[in-house]
Amino acid sequence: MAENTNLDYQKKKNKEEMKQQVITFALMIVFTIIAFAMVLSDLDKLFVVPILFLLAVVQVIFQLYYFMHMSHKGHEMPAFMMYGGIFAAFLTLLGLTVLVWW
Amino acid sequence: MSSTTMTQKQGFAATLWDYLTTVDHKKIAVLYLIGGGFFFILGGLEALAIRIQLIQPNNDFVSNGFYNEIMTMHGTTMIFLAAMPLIFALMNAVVPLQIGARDVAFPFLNSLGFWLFAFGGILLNCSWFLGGAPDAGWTAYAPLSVVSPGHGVDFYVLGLQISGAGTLIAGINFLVTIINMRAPGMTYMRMPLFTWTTFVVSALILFAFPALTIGLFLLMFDRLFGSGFFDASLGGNSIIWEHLFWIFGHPEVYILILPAFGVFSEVIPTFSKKRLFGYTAMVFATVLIGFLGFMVWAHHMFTVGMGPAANSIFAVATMAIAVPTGIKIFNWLFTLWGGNIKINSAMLWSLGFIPSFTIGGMTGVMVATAPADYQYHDSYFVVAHFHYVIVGGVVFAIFAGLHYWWPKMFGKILNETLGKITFWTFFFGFHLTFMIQHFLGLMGMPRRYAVYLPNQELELGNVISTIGAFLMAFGAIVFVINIIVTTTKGEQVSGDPWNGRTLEWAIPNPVPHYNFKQLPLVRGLDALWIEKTEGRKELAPAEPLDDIHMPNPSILPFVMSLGLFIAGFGFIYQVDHPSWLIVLFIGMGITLGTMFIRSIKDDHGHHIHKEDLDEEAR
Amino acid sequence: MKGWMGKIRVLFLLSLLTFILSGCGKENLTAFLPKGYGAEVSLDLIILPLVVMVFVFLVVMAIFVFVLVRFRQKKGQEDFIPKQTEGNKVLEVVWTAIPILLLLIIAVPTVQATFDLADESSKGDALNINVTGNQYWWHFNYDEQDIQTSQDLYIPTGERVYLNMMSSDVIHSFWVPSITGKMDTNPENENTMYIEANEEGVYYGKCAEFCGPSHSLMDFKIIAVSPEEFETWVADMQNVDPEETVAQDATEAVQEGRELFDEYSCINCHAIGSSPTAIGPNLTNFGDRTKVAGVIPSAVDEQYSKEDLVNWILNPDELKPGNKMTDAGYLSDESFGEEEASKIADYLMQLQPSEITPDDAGEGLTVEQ
Amino acid sequence: MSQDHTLNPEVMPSEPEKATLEGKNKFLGFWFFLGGETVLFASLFGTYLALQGSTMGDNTPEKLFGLGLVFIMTMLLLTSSLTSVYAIYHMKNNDFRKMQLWLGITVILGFTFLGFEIYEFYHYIHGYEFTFRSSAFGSAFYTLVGFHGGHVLFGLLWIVTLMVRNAKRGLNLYNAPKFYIASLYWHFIDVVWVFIFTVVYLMGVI
Ligand code: HEA
Ligand code: HEA
Ligand code: HEC
Ligand code: CUA
Ligand SMILES: [Cu+2]
Repeated sequence: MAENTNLDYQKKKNKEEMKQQVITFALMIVFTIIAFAMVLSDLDKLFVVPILFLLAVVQVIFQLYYFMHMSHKGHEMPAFMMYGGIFAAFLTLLGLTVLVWW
Repeated sequence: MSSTTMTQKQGFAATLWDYLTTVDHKKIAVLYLIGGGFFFILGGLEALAIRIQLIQPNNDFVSNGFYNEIMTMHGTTMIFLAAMPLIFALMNAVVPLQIGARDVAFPFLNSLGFWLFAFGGILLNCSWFLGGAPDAGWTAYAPLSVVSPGHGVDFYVLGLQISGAGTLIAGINFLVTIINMRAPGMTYMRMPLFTWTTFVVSALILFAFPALTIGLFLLMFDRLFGSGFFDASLGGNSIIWEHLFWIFGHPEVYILILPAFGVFSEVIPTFSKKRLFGYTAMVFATVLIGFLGFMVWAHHMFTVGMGPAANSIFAVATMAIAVPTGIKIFNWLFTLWGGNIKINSAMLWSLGFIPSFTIGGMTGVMVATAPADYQYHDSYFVVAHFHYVIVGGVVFAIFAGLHYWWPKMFGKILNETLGKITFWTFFFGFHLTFMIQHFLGLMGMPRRYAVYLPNQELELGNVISTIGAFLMAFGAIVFVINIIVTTTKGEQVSGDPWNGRTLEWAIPNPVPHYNFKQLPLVRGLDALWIEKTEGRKELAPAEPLDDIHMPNPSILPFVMSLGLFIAGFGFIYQVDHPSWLIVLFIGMGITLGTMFIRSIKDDHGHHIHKEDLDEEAR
Repeated sequence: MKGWMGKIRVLFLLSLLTFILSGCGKENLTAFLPKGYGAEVSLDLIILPLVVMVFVFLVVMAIFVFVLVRFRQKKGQEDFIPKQTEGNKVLEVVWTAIPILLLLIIAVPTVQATFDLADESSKGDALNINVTGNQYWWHFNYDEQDIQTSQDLYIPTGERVYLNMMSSDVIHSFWVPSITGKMDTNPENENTMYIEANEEGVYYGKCAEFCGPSHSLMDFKIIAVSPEEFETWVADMQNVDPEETVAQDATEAVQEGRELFDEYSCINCHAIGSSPTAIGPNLTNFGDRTKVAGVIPSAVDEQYSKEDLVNWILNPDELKPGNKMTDAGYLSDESFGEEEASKIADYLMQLQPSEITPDDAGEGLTVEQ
Repeated sequence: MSQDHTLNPEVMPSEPEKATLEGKNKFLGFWFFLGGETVLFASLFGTYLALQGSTMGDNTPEKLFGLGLVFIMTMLLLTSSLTSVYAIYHMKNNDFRKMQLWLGITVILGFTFLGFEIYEFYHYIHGYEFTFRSSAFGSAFYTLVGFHGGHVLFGLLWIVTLMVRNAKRGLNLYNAPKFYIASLYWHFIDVVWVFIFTVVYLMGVI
């Protein structure tokens, strides 16, 4: 049956994706090490904090898009609702950090 | 395998068991209706107690402390245990039918959602008998809610936590149902507006309730485990609660009103015999209201001292919501325009809604004007505003929706004469009660006052208000009578008594428990209407007749919720004596145990064979 | 802000005359008849949106009524199927655009007024008063003048007075509708607001944030007097010697009351003089108050009597459920009875250090009305 | 039974987690749940950020946090994320045994992480007398990190239950979605941890 060749093809595709994911993982480790190293070094706080944040965001994007496959098709609704959640989350954070101290 | 074949002539115990274990969205709708209806009456009686106490200055019908309990429970009950469940009743009854589905996406979770709500509500109300109800207002502002003596606020925290979990589950369920279970051809832009509003509201629930969940956790930790989130002496900050509460609380009011808009968007076209005017704009406005609803929460906090910049931003953002809401109002008016308007009870409520809600919305814009809100805030003006939108919007919609869908839910049309009596007394009483409160507020009457003082020229207004409340109560009682009369005397009607436009009217009465023998093929907006205009009576099937897969009933949701209910007492009383921890563990054990059982026991549901279909339908 | 808005206000007030006659609230309580700057600004922003809203409402109702009259089902027309209109782009743009315009008309003055009312530019030179909300009474500390008082807030008319507000327990809200809108007192952070009274008078204040069983009994007063009278008041208050609070020619009861006041540790919670009070109201000028504990007797225009005071001392919890004086030791002390209370009352009622009293706050609005 | 056949097809489809309607529903519903969890954790993070400075002069973040431990914990959790990706990879290739193996490794890593976290808390409580009740900062710290730890524990119990439950029966279209969403949950836990180590620990010490 055609199914079987399909399966082989699928396996190959999965394997390729796996490679990608390993690379993603390696990058995440590197980012983490950078983050820790930056904190241990005596760099200026105003400089470090945004970068730390950026690194965290990138890591999360990796997690979502590669590890959790949000890059695959069929994830339009999940992506939509995740962004909805992130939007609400952002407002919540803004409210609690900026407005609590008025 | 299936016990549902025998539903017709079963005894009381069997019926009870059937409802305890049901996963059928139509029966769950009935459960929500009963639960929500019960709490509406309870909340209404509390409202009457409030109004009796305020009928004259310095009244001592109830003590100050007891008044606070009644007032708190009135707000909490009405919002969480009456309005929302009644809306869920309509959504459960209607949405799967409107999109041409056999059931919701997660029937088991649907049942779990209901039982969590029910047990949460019962837990909350147990406080009456166990040393006093919560007395810190439905907003439970810290630190008052933290220092409030006794266990009242603990019941508030745990009751809402449990029923809130049920709401969240229901929200996710509707989202997935609407996305995945639509019949072939039912594209998003062909969905009826009630389905659309359900969809948007479910998203609001998903993003708003977690903030409440956390707020309640923090409050619980402060009260029961000695943490210092809201305790200034430990460096805590009570404004955090206000933010968390309103980040949830403002979307919550749109969670209430959007389905109401959905109901009117169904009723008005049906009885004007006209397609909804500006369907696309209506959908767009719904989404926009939902979106904007997240960005305005701090308008409840203008007097907290957030500073002029924040106050200005939130004031303007709040006003913006008037625009999409206005779009809706005008679209309804132009649906009526040029129509063939038939006025019956369902329509009366919908028509009564338009002026009432418009007034409420306008006072909304007025309170959004920050410098003016310094006067309005926490006065009876705000009480008037929100009852105008909630009663004039949500409660009217529930009445409209019940009149409209009663024949779908119960096969009978509610008595028209009684329906009209209810409407007119309730409508008149409603304006009598709340119109005058705008003036009371500006005349210097703050809200949540157990007594007001004599000689401040507040007497007359309060008397009028109380009279109005009793008119509303009269109307509500007539409605209860109506239900009884209709149930005992009413005649069965066909599946499409209103000459409806949407899919739910394509199903015969009584609705078979699998809804559609064959999933229908939807060819446009107002799917049934399209077929009717082309001379057909029903929709073309989208699939050949085949076995139908149905979920199995289960008692686990009930037990799971019962476990949390028991655990709730453990949480509350462990501060008094550590041995209550045992109760906590038993309760959590029951819940986790049932979750475990659910997880390891495969439940594949059952099939109704196509040969049995007609027999099953009875 | 002023100018044409002021004119609209006059118009509005005139048109409300009928309403006023039938009562738009107690004159020194209602927000409809502003006697202070904040309340005026608020009223402007009540009227302007109201005018807009009435306009919009009339439009909606016009369409509504027309539609119902014109398109209601007629006999024999039950089966008539009207045209199924989908929508109308032009109309939809119109009813999106016009509300946006109307809202802009409201939004601009809203933002202006919000900043105006939060203005703190003159705070440094102005009279600053620290306000503390307590369950269920208000404390006022004139830091610079070294004056402490409770319940009655004396201010001079015609100038901005800055209030720095905090709470000692739960959140309260300071509201004097005829002078200004409200501002919360929070336990962890100070809020600042200014008030300005245009006329002399006694204005009723309410606690507007839910704060417990006696939330509705947490009244206070603003006593606005002329700047000269205010000067006098300040001087008199500064002259108080906590040790010499009994007049030379005082009756025996008063003298004894003074001693009982110490004996039963009232002083633990109530200061007399300018030392800060911990738990209860400052009683320095208690004799000038019109009410005991802000609300007793509860009928608005009545002045308290000795009977009221004795009653309060004996049953504080009955009169103001949940108030903190309930914890006082003397209440469970067998030796404390009506007689003691009466003597203390005599003492407290003669604590009248200033010649300026609420009676000086102009005619018409005082308690003696 | 027809059930058996539809759930155990001869050839597993390439995305077994989404092959049935139940699977699709679970998949979508769970993603939405994660959307809600995002707001849940945002509320906790917001609270933490607001109260971060309320240490009442004692036991500040600088004084408490040791980066070495956090680094190890981070590595453990990141790695466990990769191992669970491996597990799903084998699921898609219909290799049940390998999937179980990688899930097993994930679980071990997870428990090690949890062990370190418990040690960390123990250390703060007994070494520094820094507790949930010490200050608003203490409350916020333990609540935020503890909520995450609770999620880890729940995830572990969930995955273990699935592994034990399905050990004998192998992979089918009924349990594939369950494994899949459990792995999603696990990744989400990692996402939250990324922010915890960044916001709480790293930003706390600089
Ligand atoms: C169903 C519930 C519901 C709804 C729909 C609304 C709708 C709105 N609400 Fe209301 N609100 C509540 C329930 C609701 N509210 C509750 C319960 C509280 C009190 C909570 C508590 O403290 O206990 C509250 C409190 C509240 C406050 C805080 C007041 C205070 O405490 O000081 C504010 C302030 O901005 C506000 C504003 C608004 C606005 C601008 C809208 C808008 O969405 C209204 C929009 C509608 C219209 C404007 C009418 C139709 C429009 C037109 C015809 C177009 C033309 C109009 C214009 C150009 C203006 N509301
Ligand atoms: C869904 C929401 C909802 C609904 C429907 C209502 C409905 C009503 N509410 Fe209220 N209300 C709130 C939500 C709601 N309310 C909230 C959130 C608050 C704020 C609480 C707080 O400050 O914390 C509040 C506060 C509030 C106050 C202010 C209290 C205060 O600040 O001190 C008042 C005062 O008049 C009031 C009155 C009423 C009245 C008269 C009704 C009426 O419409 C009720 C009409 C219904 C009935 C009267 C039912 C009667 C039925 C029967 C009698 C049946 C008998 C049946 C049998 C015998 C079978 N409500
Ligand atoms: C435990 C502290 C405490 C003690 C002791 C105490 N009081 Fe009080 N008192 C209060 C508090 C708190 C209030 C404010 C009550 C309220 O209005 O909520 C108060 C209010 C008053 C008032 C009204 C003040 C006003 O400004 O109107 C009077 C008068 C008074 N107390 C007299 C006394 C006398 C006399 C004694 C001793 C016999 C006494 N108090 C002992 C705490 C105390
Ligand atoms: Cu103080 Cu209400
Ligand atoms: Cu709001």
